[in-house]
Amino acid sequence: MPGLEDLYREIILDHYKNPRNEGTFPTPPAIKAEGHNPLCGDELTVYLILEDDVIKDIRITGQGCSISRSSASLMSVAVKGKTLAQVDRLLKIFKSMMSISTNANGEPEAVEPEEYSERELGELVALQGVVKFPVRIKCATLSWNTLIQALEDRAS
Amino acid sequence: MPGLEDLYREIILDHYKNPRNEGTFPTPPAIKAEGHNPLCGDELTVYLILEDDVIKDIRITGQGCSISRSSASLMSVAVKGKTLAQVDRLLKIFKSMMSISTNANGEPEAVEPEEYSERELGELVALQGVVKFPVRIKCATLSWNTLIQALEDRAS
Amino acid sequence: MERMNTPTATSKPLNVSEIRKDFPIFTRHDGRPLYFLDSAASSQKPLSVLQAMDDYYSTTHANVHRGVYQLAEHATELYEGARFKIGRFVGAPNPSREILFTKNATESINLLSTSLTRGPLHRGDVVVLTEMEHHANLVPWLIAKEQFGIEIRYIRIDDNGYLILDEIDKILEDAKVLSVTLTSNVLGTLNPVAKLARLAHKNGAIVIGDGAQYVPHIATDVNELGLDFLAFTGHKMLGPTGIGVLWGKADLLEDLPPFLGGGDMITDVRLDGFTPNELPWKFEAGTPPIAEAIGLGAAVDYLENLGMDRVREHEVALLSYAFEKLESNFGKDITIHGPRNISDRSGVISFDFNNIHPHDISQILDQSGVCVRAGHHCAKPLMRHLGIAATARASFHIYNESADVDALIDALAKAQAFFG
Amino acid sequence: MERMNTPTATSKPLNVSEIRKDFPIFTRHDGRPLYFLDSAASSQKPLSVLQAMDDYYSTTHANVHRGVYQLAEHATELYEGARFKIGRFVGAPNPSREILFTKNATESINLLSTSLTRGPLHRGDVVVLTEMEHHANLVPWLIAKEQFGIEIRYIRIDDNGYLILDEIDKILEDAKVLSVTLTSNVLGTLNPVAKLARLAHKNGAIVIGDGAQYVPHIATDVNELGLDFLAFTGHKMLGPTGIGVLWGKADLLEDLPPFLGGGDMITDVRLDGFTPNELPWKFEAGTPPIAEAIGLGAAVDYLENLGMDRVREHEVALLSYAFEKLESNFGKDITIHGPRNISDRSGVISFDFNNIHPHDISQILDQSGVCVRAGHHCAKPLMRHLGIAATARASFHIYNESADVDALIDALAKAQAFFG
Ligand SMILES: Cc1ncc(COP(=O)(O)O)c(C=O)c1O
Ligand SMILES: Cc1ncc(COP(=O)(O)O)c(C=O)c1O
Repeated sequence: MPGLEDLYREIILDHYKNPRNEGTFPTPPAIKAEGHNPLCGDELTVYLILEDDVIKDIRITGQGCSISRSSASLMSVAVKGKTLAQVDRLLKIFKSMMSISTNANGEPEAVEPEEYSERELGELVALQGVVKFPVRIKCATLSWNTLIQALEDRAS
Repeated sequence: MPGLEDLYREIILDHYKNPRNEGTFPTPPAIKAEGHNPLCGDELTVYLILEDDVIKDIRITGQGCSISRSSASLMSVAVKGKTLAQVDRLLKIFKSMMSISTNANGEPEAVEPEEYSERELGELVALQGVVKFPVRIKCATLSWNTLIQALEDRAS
Repeated sequence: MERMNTPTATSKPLNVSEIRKDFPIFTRHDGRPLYFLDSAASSQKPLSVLQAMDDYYSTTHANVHRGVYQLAEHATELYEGARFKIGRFVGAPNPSREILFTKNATESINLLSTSLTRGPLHRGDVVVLTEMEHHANLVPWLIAKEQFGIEIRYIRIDDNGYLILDEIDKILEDAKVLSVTLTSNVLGTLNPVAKLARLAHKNGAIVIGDGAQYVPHIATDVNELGLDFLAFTGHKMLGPTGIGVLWGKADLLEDLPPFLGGGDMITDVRLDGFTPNELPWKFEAGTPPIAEAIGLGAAVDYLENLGMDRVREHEVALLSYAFEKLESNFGKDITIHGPRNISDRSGVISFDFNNIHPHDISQILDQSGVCVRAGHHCAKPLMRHLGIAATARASFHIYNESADVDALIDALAKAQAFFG
Repeated sequence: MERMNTPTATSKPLNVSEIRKDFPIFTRHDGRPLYFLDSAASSQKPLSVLQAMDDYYSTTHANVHRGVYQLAEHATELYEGARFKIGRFVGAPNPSREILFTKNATESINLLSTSLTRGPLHRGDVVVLTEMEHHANLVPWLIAKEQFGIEIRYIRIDDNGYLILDEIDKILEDAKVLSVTLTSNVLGTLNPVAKLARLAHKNGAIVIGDGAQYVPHIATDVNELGLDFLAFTGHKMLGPTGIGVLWGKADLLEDLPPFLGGGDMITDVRLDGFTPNELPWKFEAGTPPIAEAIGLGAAVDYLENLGMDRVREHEVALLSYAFEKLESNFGKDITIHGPRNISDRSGVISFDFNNIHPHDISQILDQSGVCVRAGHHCAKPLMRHLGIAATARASFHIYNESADVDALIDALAKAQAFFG
């Protein structure tokens, strides 16, 4: 049985207790999206300030468990200042780490984790242990899915 | 395990192969009712000529297994010439023998067989063995239920 | 269980250590201790239930109802015998006609919402529910609203988790249906169903009880409760998955149009129409859950053998013990939802703890072998009313003992230390 | 089985005496010989299926999907793993989204008839069925006709039990749905489903296959068959009662409104409405048949281990043997319904014998331990077409051998003597 320390790394507890980039932005200029985890009712709102193809700033509000809150906080740090292409790459790596990935039809499909360096992931690597607790994967990915939602809503 | 001879008494095979009172009557003067056994699709039509409260004559057509056909033939002999009160008594005895009886609401209910003499039943007693083969009870009672139906239709 | 106070105890308490031997999971699980406090989601099964099904499959299986040969006849007898037994267990006056087998309590309620809108209900008719219903007693009616156009009214709940009955006359006015849970799967509230049924009947409404969390734990009599229909589910009452039950008054069932179509529920089928079968088969389309009915029959035997009054006393005792322990250990750090009065509660305890998210609580408790549920418990409207997204919930059945509560307390202390 | 002629045999024949050892009923039944020739009604179960369910209940049971703790997580893995395995068994491209668990094949078809009329179908739309359908694929559509107003057209059958396809273009014209059995449970006819599907798709119709009698006996690939939906049932394919399956193309399922309402099939519930969940859970309301899915998974393992091609070859061989024996022993006294060509048939033989009523035949055969079904086999319109009320039907599965056929012949000879 995987131990609690696999799940609740120190970085995670830190981001949970001291979430970065918490709060809201007025919309506009920000864009936003709401996400929720039907399993537990957790809810999250992501606000993005985009300039050209760069995420200039991000804020997140909501309620959730330690994994979903810390993952949101970690994500906010990871994507701030990044181009959309960079975010896309990060997302792909993150999903690989969570051992969920999607096929051409957007359908979930288990795949081999692709190649990536830990350096690219940075602090996000702290969430690696979540994969041993499959029910919690949805907690870890909630903020990412909400981020994608915000970007897709804007595109359409 | 009850043996075949419990079910297929000689009288039964005789009535099966040589059904009494087979045929139809014009309606009117006859009244009639159709019955069927949803289990196997067997169908039966009972024709009655009533005078006052007496079944003056009866005919039966249809298709069915040896038990349903012979029971119909045996019934036709048993009720011909009887008053409705006598038929009612016969029906009650027959149902007791089949160990099915109904409560005040017309709902089926298993009851102790009530007192009756074999003499009253006459040849009908040949059907006694059917009760050891519960699936076949519906075959044995089809003609009786159709008879009741005919009498009830007339009443209403 | 020395420390329990059971004021209403009238009979010999359950011998839990003997009972636990009947449940293979407590010995066959992976070796770690198992403090299973999630019976409200699904109970464990005694060996006798598994054996009843195995025996059936190993000696008697054949499809029921249509076979003339003995094997099929015996299978039919076992299946119909289970129907009878299960009906008697809830006080059905005429079990062999009034007990319908479904796949779960959810299907039982969908059967009603569908057949009622195909039959007696008219567009715009009022169905009364409560704010504390499980999704199983909400979504079928929301579908009926969407597809057919019923109106839904809700009985609200107060801060202590009781139904607010001040305006009940107005709410029930002209109502055609009242469908209410006998006890909340989140708050534990035992609702005053007999009283509600009387009021609803005065208004001419039919009364449906959701007994999913009640029948497994408390002696149930549909007549005393004044119900017209009662839905419950096998897997929460020591029975197998894959089976639910709907009891209904024969005359009401008689008048209801069928639900699912297929074999067994007909007396005749033509290319242009069909004639429904008699009760209860009119509502059982296709091959029924034969082994599951037999398994549920064995579960009922097991419960009856213990005595449902003793089962209830046992759970009240555990509830008292747990309340006392939780409050004396954690004081203001814990908030237990629902009534304070134990005798108004069934054996579930939903709580907030130290603002630690229920997911995290459940995860940490699991590390000590303590299984509690975390989430919205399929009662999102109730969660919204409580102003929270989720709770942690511990729930009891006959195999639970004070050691389970003690383990819960210890594990909560660990969670407190971890996230504190 | 020396006398069998199996022209298409390509692999090692099944070792039936070994197989029979895996089925407890053949040793544990009441001691009399058991010639079980009624698998088309329901098959017997191998020990591995019973054990998979017992093991699950004894080590891993908890409700699925919502639990954070390991037990619930493992239960969910087993349940979802069974879904995947069963999907692969019928060639589903995306089993984890496209396989829905129901309670039986009947519910699978009711799900479709209900959700289709809530969604893409309009009043007056044409649904095409055949005259040889089981009630499970008739009554749901007759209810949809009554409740919603679809039009039903039938493909008729000829004197040899084949579908008449002369006017098929006209029948399928403007049709929105074609729902057809892959093989008749009475005649044994294997229908040209791939061809029908092509024609129906040309007309823009969606194609539903009733695989209840096919999937248990013949290697099934939904792509090769060209289906959009496939319904089948656990208990006829060595699995437990209480579980059915519906496979559907993901994009079609995606667009269908839900069927039953309740827990698990939602992402959100409000007092005034709800939001459905993702596939496949959108169609699984309430606690699913967890142990049953795991049992059906074990049944699929058992069948795959034998190899479905060998299963089919075995049944073709038995069919040939039975045809030969029945005709050489009884000549004109027996009439076998359906195609003469064995390769056009699945393993069921319905027959009239000497004008003896099927009930009487079945009763007398039972005396010798020979179990056959007697009745309308839930296909009353087909019976009407054949001009009879009932037939006797013998049907095969992997545990049947030539001794079963020999016992059938002997017992029929006794019936002939008795009623002759
Ligand atoms: C062709 C066919 N379709 C559907 C069914 C219904 O299966 P179930 O009773 O398991 O729903 C049957 C079984 O009797 C069948 O033979
Ligand atoms: C109050 C209540 N009603 C209905 C249900 C539904 O039971 P099932 O999932 O067996 O259909 C549940 C179980 O979760 C429940 O707690």
